[in-house]
Amino acid sequence: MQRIGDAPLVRRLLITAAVLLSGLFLLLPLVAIFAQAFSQGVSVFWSNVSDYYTLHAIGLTLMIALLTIPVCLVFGVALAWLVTRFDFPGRRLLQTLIDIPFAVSPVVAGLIYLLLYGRNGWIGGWLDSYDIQLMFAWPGILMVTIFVTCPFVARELIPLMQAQGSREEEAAVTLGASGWTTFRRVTLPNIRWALLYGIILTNARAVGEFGAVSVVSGAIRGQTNTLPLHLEQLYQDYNAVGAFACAALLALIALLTLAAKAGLEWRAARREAFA
Amino acid sequence: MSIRLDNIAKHFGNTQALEPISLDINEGELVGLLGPSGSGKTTLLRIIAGLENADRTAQPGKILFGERDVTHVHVRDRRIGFVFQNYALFRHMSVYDNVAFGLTVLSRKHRPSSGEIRARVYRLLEMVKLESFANRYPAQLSGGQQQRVSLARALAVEPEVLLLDEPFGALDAKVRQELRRWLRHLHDELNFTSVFVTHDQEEALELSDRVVVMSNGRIEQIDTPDALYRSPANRFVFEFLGDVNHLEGKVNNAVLTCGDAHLHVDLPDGHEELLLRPHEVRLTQAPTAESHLPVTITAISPVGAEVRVELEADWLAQPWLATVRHTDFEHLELQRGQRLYAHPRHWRRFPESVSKAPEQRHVA
Amino acid sequence: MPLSIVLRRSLLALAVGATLSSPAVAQERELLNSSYDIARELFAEINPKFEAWWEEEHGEQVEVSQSHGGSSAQARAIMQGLRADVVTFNQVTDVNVLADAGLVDEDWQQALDNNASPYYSTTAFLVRKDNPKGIENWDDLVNEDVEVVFPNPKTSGNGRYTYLAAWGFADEQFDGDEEQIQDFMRTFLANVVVFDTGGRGATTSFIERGIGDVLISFESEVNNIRSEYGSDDYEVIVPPTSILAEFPVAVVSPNAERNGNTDLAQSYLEYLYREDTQRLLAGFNYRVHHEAVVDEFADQFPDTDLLKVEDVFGSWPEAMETHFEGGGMLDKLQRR
Amino acid sequence: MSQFALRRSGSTRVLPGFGLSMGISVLFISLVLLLPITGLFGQLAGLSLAEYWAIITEGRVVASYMVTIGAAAVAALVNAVFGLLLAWVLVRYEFPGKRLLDALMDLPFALPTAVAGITLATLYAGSGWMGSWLEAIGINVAYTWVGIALAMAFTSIPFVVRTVQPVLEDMPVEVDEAAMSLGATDGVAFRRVIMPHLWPALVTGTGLAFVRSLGEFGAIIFIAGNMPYETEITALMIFVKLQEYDYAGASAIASVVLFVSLALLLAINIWQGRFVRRLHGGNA
Repeated sequence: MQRIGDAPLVRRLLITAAVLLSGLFLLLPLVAIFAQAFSQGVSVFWSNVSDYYTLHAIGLTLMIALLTIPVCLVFGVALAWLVTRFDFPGRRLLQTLIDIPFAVSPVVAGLIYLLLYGRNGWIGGWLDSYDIQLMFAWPGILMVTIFVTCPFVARELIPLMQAQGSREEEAAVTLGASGWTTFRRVTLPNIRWALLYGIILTNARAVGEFGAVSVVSGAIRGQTNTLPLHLEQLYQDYNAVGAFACAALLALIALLTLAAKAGLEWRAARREAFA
Repeated sequence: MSIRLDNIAKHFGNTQALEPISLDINEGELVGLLGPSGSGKTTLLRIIAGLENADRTAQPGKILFGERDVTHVHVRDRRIGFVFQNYALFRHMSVYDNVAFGLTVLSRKHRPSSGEIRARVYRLLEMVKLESFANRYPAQLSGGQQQRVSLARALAVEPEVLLLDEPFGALDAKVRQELRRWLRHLHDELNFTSVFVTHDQEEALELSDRVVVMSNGRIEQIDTPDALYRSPANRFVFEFLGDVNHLEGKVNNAVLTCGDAHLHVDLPDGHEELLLRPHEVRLTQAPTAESHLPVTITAISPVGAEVRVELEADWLAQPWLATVRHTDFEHLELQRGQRLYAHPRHWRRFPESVSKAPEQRHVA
Repeated sequence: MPLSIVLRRSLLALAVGATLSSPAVAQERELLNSSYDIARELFAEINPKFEAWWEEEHGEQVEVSQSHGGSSAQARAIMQGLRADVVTFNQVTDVNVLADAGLVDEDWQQALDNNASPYYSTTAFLVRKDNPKGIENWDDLVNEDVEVVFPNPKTSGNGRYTYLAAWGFADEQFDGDEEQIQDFMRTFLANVVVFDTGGRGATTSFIERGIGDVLISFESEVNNIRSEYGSDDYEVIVPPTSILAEFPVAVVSPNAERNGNTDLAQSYLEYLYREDTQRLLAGFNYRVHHEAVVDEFADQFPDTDLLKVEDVFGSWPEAMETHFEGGGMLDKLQRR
Repeated sequence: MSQFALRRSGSTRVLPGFGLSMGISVLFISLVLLLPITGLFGQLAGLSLAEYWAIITEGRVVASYMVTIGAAAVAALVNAVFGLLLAWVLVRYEFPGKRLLDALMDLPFALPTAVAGITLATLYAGSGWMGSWLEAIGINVAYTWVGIALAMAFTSIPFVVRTVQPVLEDMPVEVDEAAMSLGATDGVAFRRVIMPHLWPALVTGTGLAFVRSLGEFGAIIFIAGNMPYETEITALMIFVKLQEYDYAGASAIASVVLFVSLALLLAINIWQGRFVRRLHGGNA
């Protein structure tokens, strides 16, 4: 079998160019992070990581991610089901609306939440009179994190569910399955890898969000400091090694994400090959 | 342009897709490659086209187009026309642009003027009766229309060899019939050498000057449709070319016995399997001295000029199929559940290939 | 205790894990100090000392938490609901903004000594080894071959002080001739090679990236940088004329009341004026008022003519309006 | 295929869950996405049209649009070429380390922007690994708009790769073969047959990369010199307005970015829909 661009020279040239450019452009920064983090030895790295405030930041960051995922999951599945299984006026608008978080600069995302839920905002002011504080506390961080991460699951599911069509679900319904059973037994097995991929992306973004969170967090060490914020503070405090130690932790989460994703894809490819 | 293949073999990984094959196709001939899926027919066609390379074996194979050795010539320089199974039309181009593509990619030196391209494309579109569809996109055409565009596209570069991969596979029966006749007509008119791949024996027999029957990467037989049908080289060819009824039993004193059925045959003692075509079965109300084959009618379906009758009996592992003319059908007053006697008009046996040939039964 | 805090603590405890004994859970009262970006190390020293002192005096365990950010961003956060009990800023205007919003008492500058500034500093230069460009005063910065680094006055209080100091110098030099002052300022601003958003960013540009001939920042900051990055490679130049940079502190009364921390907040700010705290501050290269400490550190702080914003520009609000607001003098000077 | 699915689902509501999924989706979109944006317009309501116009057309702000759009355009174009190359290599060729390269493509999505920012600044500053080398051949990256474009390109490259890749994967081998059998050389076949197929995906990916670049802040701010009129990005202008307690001004500039981004996204969606319809049959 021959394809266009299979000539050995072209092939070798393109592969070399791609590998070289990605190496310089994508891999080198990754290497630099770890090089900087360990530039003063493992013990310095370790003491930075095991610092109380760093541990607290890790805990908070993970908690926010853990709370964000189920919310985005429910929304993503509901929206994907809605726009791929039904036709109704406004379907395309709905699909564009979920892209808003992509279009909004993270700083602006933080700002709009602050304007609404801050003490001077009309909801925030009302809540304040009941002594409920959302901004500059973890609920605020959670809210903006949900805002910036909510499209990921839906965006993974929609193309897949569109391509699969609804024939299988219709078959299940004709066989007398209830809605929930249809979803659980027919839809879910078909979309689970995409779903997992969406979760992985959501998690990566939730863990790493900086711009939006920095606006609503208040950055109180040991209280509302997430790992990316903590990183920035360390960087500002001339503690480059500490900053890069945090960066290395975040990069490690990123790498785990990539590994999980590659694993999923590999599995999916293998299932296809044996199907 | 004649095509000559010499010692061509191909394997993918550990599977031998083609055993070393040699084949001569004469200039102006229309040859069908017939075989079940996995027989290597498509691979052979793609090797002729240059879409696959033959194995480089100790005795290197050769492909000659006329006198020209094209073994190592790239597909784009072989000057062939290739019609793909699913047409492979360029979806983003109009019908006109699809047909013109081959001409517009010629090097400046060989490229006809744009006026000439236009004229030639319209001539082709006229030929495939699609001149009014020039500005449509492939997605707006029916399957048969797409196939005709695909053919016009392949013919635009005036190839000396036209290769077609299951050209009518995805079309419905009526369109297929029409296109077949039309292709035959086109071939006779333009007089190029054509090779096409099919798994439909009817198509191969109807369309081809000669048919190459293939199985398991080997050529089983090359012959004209008539010769093929009349004198199949082996059991595989016989079975592949049409419906077959089997009669298996012990021969003793020139009588083949199978349960309560028996038939007089001129064969030595031993185990035998006889094969016969549906039209070689005659049905009567009573047995004869020669044959005593009691059967029961289980289904009757009139198909075209004849009536197909399905027969079952205790002594048959597989039901038989008999075809009778309408007059005979009326004469015998055939009905489902009726008990009759079958008489072979003619039968065959392929003793040498019993163990080798794959089991091929065509009941429908 | 507000619902949100209870929730926050229980969930955080959950998140951080039971193995990590969180002091926030164990203690009753917690004071939140909202401060400017570069004061993290400073308050990391002061707070434990205050906590120990308070326990000794009152037999009560308290915890002081810190929130750091750009001084303006911090003020904004408080207005939007960050429940800081006290502010320790590097700009008077940012406290004034809170006062305007009713979050700080109107007469906050009279509430504590020295205009409620327990310590102060000025703007100074950090140059590279042996001062190759011979930079001694502000007028050396407008030479053609000098590359200047300081943070963006639009986003940084630190940068604003630098701008005002340069203006103040020019004002004296040209005897108030507006046209000459503006020419001077225009050249000065044109010599800036990087406008980082904050003081620490500017430091990184100057030190780590090796950009520019001179970094302008607080005197305290340039001294800290020099000791951090090697006294052999850099020199500190304190110009003969510069600006008085006050570091104002105030109690955010509504928040302190709500948190039941009014006494604690007041004591915390007063604690900054105590002799040992002042010594600690001087150790961080801040200028202080406590006489014994001033004498002790006399060598460290050269005599400088410190201009007051109020004297040169009338008042802080006036300076802000004329120079830094959208369409103000800064925009005019940078326009092309 | 997808058209088919859409058409089917349109005819009747055979499947359950319309009300529930509609309820969840609309509630979520209203509360999480739309309600906060009303806050933005609430701020804008305090401005007269003339004031609004004055803020968004102020010289320095306009200069920041130019810088942002220019750098984002350069980044998007570079990504279009680079992303196409990567997608092509990843789909069409087998080579050792391919899976690794494939996984690496998602790094910019997975890596927090702040981490990307400080890392790129460290690498490409005159004293960094890349910067010192580039400076030797006369290219300054950090603190110039090249740095801005670089940071934008870094954060948005996956958009191009990941939108082009599946389309390239789905392209049947017969398309290549048909072009070759008709005598087209690699170059001609790529330009006239493959590119038109990839075009919608490439434009979509590049468009998404462009939109993402317009809003990027965290990764850029460390490497941009932030010089007025030269290397100030629009996100920084919003940040500056915030520093000045000028919420209305910040909201005004933010609204411009928001409108432009949303308009671009909508345009991409509509354009892509048209293109896909043509390829899959206009009557569907």
